[in-house]
Amino acid sequence: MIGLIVRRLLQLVFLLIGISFLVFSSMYVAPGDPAAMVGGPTATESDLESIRENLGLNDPFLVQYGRYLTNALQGDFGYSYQTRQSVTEAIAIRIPNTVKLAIASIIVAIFIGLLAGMISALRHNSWLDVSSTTFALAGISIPNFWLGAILILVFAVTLQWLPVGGLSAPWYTVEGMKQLVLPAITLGTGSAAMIARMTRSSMLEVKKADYVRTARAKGVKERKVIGVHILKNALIPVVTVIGVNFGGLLGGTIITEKVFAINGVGRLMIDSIAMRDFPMVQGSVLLVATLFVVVNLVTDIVYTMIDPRISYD
Amino acid sequence: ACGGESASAPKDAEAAEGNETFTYATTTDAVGLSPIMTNDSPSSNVIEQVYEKLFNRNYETGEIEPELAESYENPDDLTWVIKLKEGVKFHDGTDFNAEAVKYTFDKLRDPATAAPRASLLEPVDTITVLDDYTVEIKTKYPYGSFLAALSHANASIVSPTADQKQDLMKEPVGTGAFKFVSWTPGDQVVLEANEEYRDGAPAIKKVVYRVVPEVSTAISMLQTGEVNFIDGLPTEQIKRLESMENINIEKKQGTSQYYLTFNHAKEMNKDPEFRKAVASAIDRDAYVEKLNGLGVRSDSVIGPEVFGYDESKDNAGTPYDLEAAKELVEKNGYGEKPIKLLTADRENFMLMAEIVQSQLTEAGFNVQIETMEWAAFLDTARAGDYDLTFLSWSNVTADGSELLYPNFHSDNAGSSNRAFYNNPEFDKLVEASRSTVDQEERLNYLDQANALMLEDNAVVIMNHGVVTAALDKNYEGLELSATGQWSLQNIVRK
Amino acid sequence: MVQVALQNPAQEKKKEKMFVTTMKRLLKNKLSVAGLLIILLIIGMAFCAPWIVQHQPNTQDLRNSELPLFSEGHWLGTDNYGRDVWSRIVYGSRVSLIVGFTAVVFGLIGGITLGMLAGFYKKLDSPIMRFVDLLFSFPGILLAMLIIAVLGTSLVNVAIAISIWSVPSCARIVRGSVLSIKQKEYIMAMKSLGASDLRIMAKHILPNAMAPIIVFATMQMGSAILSTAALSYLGLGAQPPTPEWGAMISQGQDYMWTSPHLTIVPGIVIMLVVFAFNVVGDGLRDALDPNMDIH
Amino acid sequence: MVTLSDKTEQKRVLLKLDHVKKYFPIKGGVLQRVVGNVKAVEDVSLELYEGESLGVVGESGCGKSTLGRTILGLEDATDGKIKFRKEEIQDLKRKEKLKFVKEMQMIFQDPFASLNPRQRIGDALEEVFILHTDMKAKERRKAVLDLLVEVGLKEEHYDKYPHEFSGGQRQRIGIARAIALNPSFIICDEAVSALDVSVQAQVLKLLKTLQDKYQLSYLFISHDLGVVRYFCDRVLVMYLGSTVELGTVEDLFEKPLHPYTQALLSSIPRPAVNANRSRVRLQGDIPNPANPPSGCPFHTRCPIAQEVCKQDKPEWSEYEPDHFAACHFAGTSII
Amino acid sequence: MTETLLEVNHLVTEFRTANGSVQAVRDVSFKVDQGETLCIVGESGCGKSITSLSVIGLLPSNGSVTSGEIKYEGKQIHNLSFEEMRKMRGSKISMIFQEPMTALNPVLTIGYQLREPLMLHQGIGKAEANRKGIELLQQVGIPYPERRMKQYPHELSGGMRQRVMIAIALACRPGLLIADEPTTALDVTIQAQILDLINDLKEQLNMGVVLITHDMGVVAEVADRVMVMYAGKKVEEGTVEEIFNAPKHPYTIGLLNSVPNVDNPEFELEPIPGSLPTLTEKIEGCRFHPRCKFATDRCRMDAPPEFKVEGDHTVSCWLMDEEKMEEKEEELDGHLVG
Ligand SMILES: Nc1ncnc2c1ncn2[C@@H]1O[C@H](COP(=O)(O)OP(=O)(O)OP(=O)(O)O)[C@@H](O)[C@H]1O
Ligand SMILES: Nc1ncnc2c1ncn2[C@@H]1O[C@H](COP(=O)(O)OP(=O)(O)OP(=O)(O)O)[C@@H](O)[C@H]1O
Ligand SMILES: [Mg+2]
Ligand SMILES: [Mg+2]
Repeated sequence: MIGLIVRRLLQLVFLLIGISFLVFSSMYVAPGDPAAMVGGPTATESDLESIRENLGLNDPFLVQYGRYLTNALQGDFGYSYQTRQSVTEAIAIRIPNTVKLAIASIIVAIFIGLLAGMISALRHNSWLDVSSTTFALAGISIPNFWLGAILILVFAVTLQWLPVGGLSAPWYTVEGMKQLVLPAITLGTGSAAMIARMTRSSMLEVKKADYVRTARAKGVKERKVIGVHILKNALIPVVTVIGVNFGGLLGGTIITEKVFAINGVGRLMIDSIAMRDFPMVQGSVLLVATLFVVVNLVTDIVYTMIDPRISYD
Repeated sequence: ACGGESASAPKDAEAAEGNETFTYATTTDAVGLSPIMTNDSPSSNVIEQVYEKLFNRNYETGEIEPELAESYENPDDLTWVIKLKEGVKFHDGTDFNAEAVKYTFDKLRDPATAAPRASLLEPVDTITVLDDYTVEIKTKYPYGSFLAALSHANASIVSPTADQKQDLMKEPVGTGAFKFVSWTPGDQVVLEANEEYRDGAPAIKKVVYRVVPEVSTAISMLQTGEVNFIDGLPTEQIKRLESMENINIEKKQGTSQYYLTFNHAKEMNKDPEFRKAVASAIDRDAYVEKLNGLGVRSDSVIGPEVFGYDESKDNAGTPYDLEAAKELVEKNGYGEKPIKLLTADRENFMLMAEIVQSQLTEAGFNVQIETMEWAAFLDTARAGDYDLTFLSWSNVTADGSELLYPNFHSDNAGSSNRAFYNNPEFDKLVEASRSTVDQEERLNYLDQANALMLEDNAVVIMNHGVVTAALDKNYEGLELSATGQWSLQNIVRK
Repeated sequence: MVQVALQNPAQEKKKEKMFVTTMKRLLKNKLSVAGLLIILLIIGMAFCAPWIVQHQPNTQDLRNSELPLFSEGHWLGTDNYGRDVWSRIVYGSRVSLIVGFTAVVFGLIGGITLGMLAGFYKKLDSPIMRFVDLLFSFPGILLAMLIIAVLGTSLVNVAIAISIWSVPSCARIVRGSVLSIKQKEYIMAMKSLGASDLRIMAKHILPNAMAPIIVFATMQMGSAILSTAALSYLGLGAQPPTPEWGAMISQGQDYMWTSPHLTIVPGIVIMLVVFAFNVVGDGLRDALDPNMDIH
Repeated sequence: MVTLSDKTEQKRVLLKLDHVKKYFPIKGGVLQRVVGNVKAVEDVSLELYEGESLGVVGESGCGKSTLGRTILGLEDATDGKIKFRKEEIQDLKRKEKLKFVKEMQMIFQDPFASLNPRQRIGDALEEVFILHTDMKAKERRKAVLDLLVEVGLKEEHYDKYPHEFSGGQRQRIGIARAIALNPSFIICDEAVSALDVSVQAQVLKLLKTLQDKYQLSYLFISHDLGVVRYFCDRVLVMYLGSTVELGTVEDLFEKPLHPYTQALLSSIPRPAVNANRSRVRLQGDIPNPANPPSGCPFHTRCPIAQEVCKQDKPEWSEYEPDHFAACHFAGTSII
Repeated sequence: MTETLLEVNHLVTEFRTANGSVQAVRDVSFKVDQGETLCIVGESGCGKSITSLSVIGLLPSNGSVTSGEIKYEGKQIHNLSFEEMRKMRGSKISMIFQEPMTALNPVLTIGYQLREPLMLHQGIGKAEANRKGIELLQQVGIPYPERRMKQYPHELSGGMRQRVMIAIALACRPGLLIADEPTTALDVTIQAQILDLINDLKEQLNMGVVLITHDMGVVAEVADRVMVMYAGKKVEEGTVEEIFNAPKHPYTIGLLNSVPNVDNPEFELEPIPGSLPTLTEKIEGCRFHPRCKFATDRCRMDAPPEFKVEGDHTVSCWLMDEEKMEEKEEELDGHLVG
């Protein structure tokens, strides 16, 4: 286990260097001058020149990247071109919101997904199965930018049950919970659908397994056959799906954060791409990638816990 | 079921707590809170409340009035002697005085600062402190729109002590009616009433600037009472806003303008008939109608709210005449070559692009739209990699010279003159308008320059802006200026 | 003599058989049938676009803008430029299908190549999969945004972005099947007959890895359409006035409160089409399942 | 039936293994370094004569298949020499190997997995000719049809897919593919294990017929001693990657030298009632090949193991003419 | 006189499939006494497993017993409710399966899986069940049983796992043990151990055992009585001596002649021609006739009834019909002795 963690973290470092290079070079070749974004439309050429000099944008690409990398490896992720704020600080402010949103969404997704998937598998080929499969597929097919808008229209504006946006209240307050509901549903629907599908197919698979027959031959009660023998095995592939989806959710926050006015990393990311704020883009992308890898690592660890056959090392 | 009631839960909770919070929603967060280091409207919306300038443009009349200044005089064309108000204190308790003015302006001008709006003081030669409350500023050449420059938000005076002690970008210290409380970047800025303000403390005690990137979300929040005030209402949402009962919509002619420009560096665009054909193919009336009252129709390059405007220019441009356009296109074969219509993917540019593309197509042109995100657009436009494009100018100084010089003077071609307009005669007029201190004369120069551009069909003015805001019916007293700036100082709850 | 008797017709028949049995199984699944019908309908719409609309999709009529549903001459109403929504939906199907298809095809080419090499050659496995991980740990939208930031906004670039973004999942799926097929004795048999690696990969592994690839491609088609819409929604896709469903939603959203159909109609269309591809993909997965092959 | 004496006269060595080893590395640790080896084939030396069937028996995981694959070059030998008709073949490149490929073929265990399910069997068989001959399409087709008849299938099977065949028929197709190029040597890796007994008998008969007709040599891997006794001339017994005994069927079945062979023979359920049921039962399980015991690999389960068996690995030596074994106490009966 | 434990009369089991319903077991009758081992032998797909699954009531969801009766200790059990049948399973009738690798739940400890039936059927607590479990493991010859209780199936070898399966099946001292090819996946040396174990336990517990196999060697080794099945039908049944020494049905004979004899180098194989029919194949008359060299028109027309040979030795073949019986018998004998 320790070996696995160490190995993954080592890989992570290389992964992050790869990603940072990719991001840095693509931002570098992308049209758009960071200085112009800082200077605004009125800036004269000499204004821009001094901004460029100030930000070190006149150095050759490799020098710039090398400088970035050296600093980053020492834990210094630089300062925003735009706000001159420390990138670490800027991200630290936003990350709780993104994480909160992602966790709430995955909880929604797991809850709905497992339930729908299990019902489907246990009532295979019944109308319940058909309708929950349809639901699952519809969930994957809904554009989430659209769903968010519709949810706001219905629940926030028309019915006024829930706030339109924001995520400033602490999550454990009623207000905070209310704020989370719509964005979590918007973001979680796709994953719920994916989890439901995986649960269904994996349970159907496991239902046919020999050891389930063994359990029945022992006279185990049906409830336990399903709850212990089938579910525990069926959950193994579901865990991977949950892991991958959780990673995906981090990306999905980009749109959700925009629609629901949530101050998170996803929005920081698109805003800083639009503003050509390289250090900020770098910082937020690296962060999301790190989270992604960490989530996958956690998935693997959970994996070893529910599946004794797997041991890394 | 009136507005007051629909403002549900959040409002009641606050009322119970007893602190009056006034919430404003902005789509973009402030870049920073120092007037020296920023140059964007979300930032200046905060800066305007926290800091003050030497002069201020009256929200109602548009006249320039002293703010931190007491009075000024011009001993000669190059010298400005400004007397300052006495007894004004910064929020940190230090005194506002001539040193502060010199400190602020020197810092703004210093190349090492790399201030984005350093150009405001570009004509300034020296700044001298004559006594505690008098400064003397000498310019390199007569500078006609100097007062306009000094009334710009970026010329706000900062507390030198605070600037040396802390980062004003994060913790601003000014002399304004509101004091800074906190800033959560990307989320909200909180201000509170400055109880010691020399004209009396504002009525609202707490102001929150919330970042709500989607306008429609912001409007929904306005509807539910989560937000009390938004500005820059988008045309698409006007109908919806008008149907909402709990808000008042305020509109006012503005200084901004939107126009189609040719890339004058391109061979094709040097043909006056081509420009004429394009201009006559564009039905600006139909377009302005589409703006639902959020645009003012005028051909004049210098808009009604801008210094240098003359009514006679309203209809001085090439009128819409589809048949004439078709004829010209037909005659000169303009339809053969594809035309690249570059546009940024924000605000009304897309609307203009779609409508203009459709109208030009109707006239027989072959126009392809190319949208770009803002950063790429600025780069591309500056590099001149387009045939036609839309540009806008918000003109915070409301001075015609500050419009014509950066945007169309050949000095700036390739930087802020993205149209690459190059007309020596025009250049001379603009220079004259800038270096004359006599305002009457300046008016004359500007009008001539304006006429020249219209004659040339240098640009096609799509519309002049309308400044808008939507305010919760429970409040009144918002001051809105033609430049789009506003003051919360006199807002009161009904 | 015998040869003549055994010539082509019989061969053709057999070749069809796989396809036919798969289709037969697919048609037993009611949801899949519904999905297939929707897809056929959309393809039909795309092909017959000029004949089934009365208005050009880009013709503006500023004075008749925002007409509601079932207006005269515009049964789905008009948008804020007075363009006919129905004709934009119909023409939009062309955009979605073409972009989706291109993206899927290029994604498959990249994914299959990488997955095949990684699965087949042990030495290449680790480097290729690390690279794939790298792509994978980018959130999809972000990757697309970066690519589009570099290449510029256009549907072609959207297709490129989506195909790059689908490479990692495709590569993983292909690698997985290659790894399991590689173990099969018929591969060993081909090796023992001295067949070259290329031949083994192309003639023996690829056709057998096709089932999951087909399923993936079908579903990916749905998600590519969804992603195209998402990117257009963010303003990174179709150039106006191209009728594109995502862009239609994004434009329509501004009128959500006054003319909700401008958002809801394209939203439902996207959902239906993506749903259709997913259902068919799901159905194909079952129909191609070798476990059902026994009987 | 060819008797032993006939064979000895014409003993011509076709294939010679000289200390052949095949190790599979085990990776582990943080950096996935090689931390050990599975010694799947440990130091095997033997000779295979022309026209004979050499049986290879042993328990699951003892390296039988690996041995076969290593001979064919499907796995690279870790060490040792493999000579086919006196030429060393273990290090040849694919191109150079093609001519030996024609001579050496393999029939696989799983009739369901050994044919490409997406390829018609006619195409599958033609592919052999495409790879190795310049035959025209017509000639190939003719050759394939002949082959089908040869292995007891019908010409109309040409256009069928594998799933349309029964297990026995598929195995016949596998055989057809193996004999297509007229090889002199065929490895049968559990070629009949997966078949039902009635069909198994048919296939065994077919293999015998072909052997007589084409003077084939077989390396016949099996865990069914009955089949080996019926089919083979000589038998090699393996245990945990090592060879423990080699001899003619008569010698090995009548006078087994190695205790493992004896135990194996006594464990076989005989399909006859009241057979002599005196038998030895081995205790315990087969050790993990990744971590084999020291000394004689069998000592952990051997009823007559002594201290020396734990220390030293016994020599592979010829105890009687053509009867090899590796045991410190070879010939001791354990019953 | 031993007691009859299980009695199956005219069992028919059908499956609903995409191509209509198919009969996997066609009118099969047999019985098992206490302390007796019945071997069901036959080639792949002949319905051995389905017969046994019908008995224990665990048919796949698309299968059902459509006619016939199953009695356990004289009581009909084929029509019991699911819950009643569940209570029988594990306590009265137990079953072990072919694949030791897949028959144990990979994510539960051996201990858990072993305690489960004990706690369920005997109503004892966990500690008590644990103690009994360890005893059981000891009984089936597993070293270090305490440690094994905490291990997971993948940590055990195939032989060990099959022993664990046996321990689980025998946990509640069932009257009847059904073993479906319990040794097919194992090596010979291990197979011998397991067969011995089943035999020993049978004697200790005086169980009835139904052992399913396709290996004639295994049959000869452990069976008291043998039932031979072909394509869903029982073709012959008798004591192990009768079947091996005086087989009557051409299929039984063919089967015996298809297995090479380890002890007899001179033995020549005599395969049965043709291949096994599939379930859906329509065969009129005797299901074996297409492969039978003695097939007559009668065989092609009508399915043969069951003929009694001697005692419990029954054969379903027209050859047994009086007039032909004698002459054919000689011919058949000749083949067998070979
Ligand atoms: N590619 C491989 N990588 C690692 N280990 C392997 C590989 N192939 C085989 N082994 C190991 O080598 C040993 C011998 O395997 P092999 O397949 O040759 O045995 P076998 O005698 O054919 O067994 P069986 O009777 O089960 O077919 C086994 O322990 C196996 O796990
Ligand atoms: N769920 C099912 N649906 C349809 N047919 C089935 C099903 N399960 C089994 N069968 C068929 O029933 C027949 C009898 O199967 P069964 O498993 O009893 O054979 P068997 O004698 O146990 O064979 P083996 O030796 O291979 O285990 C087979 O032809 C099989 O194809
Ligand atoms: Mg093997
Ligand atoms: Mg079975």
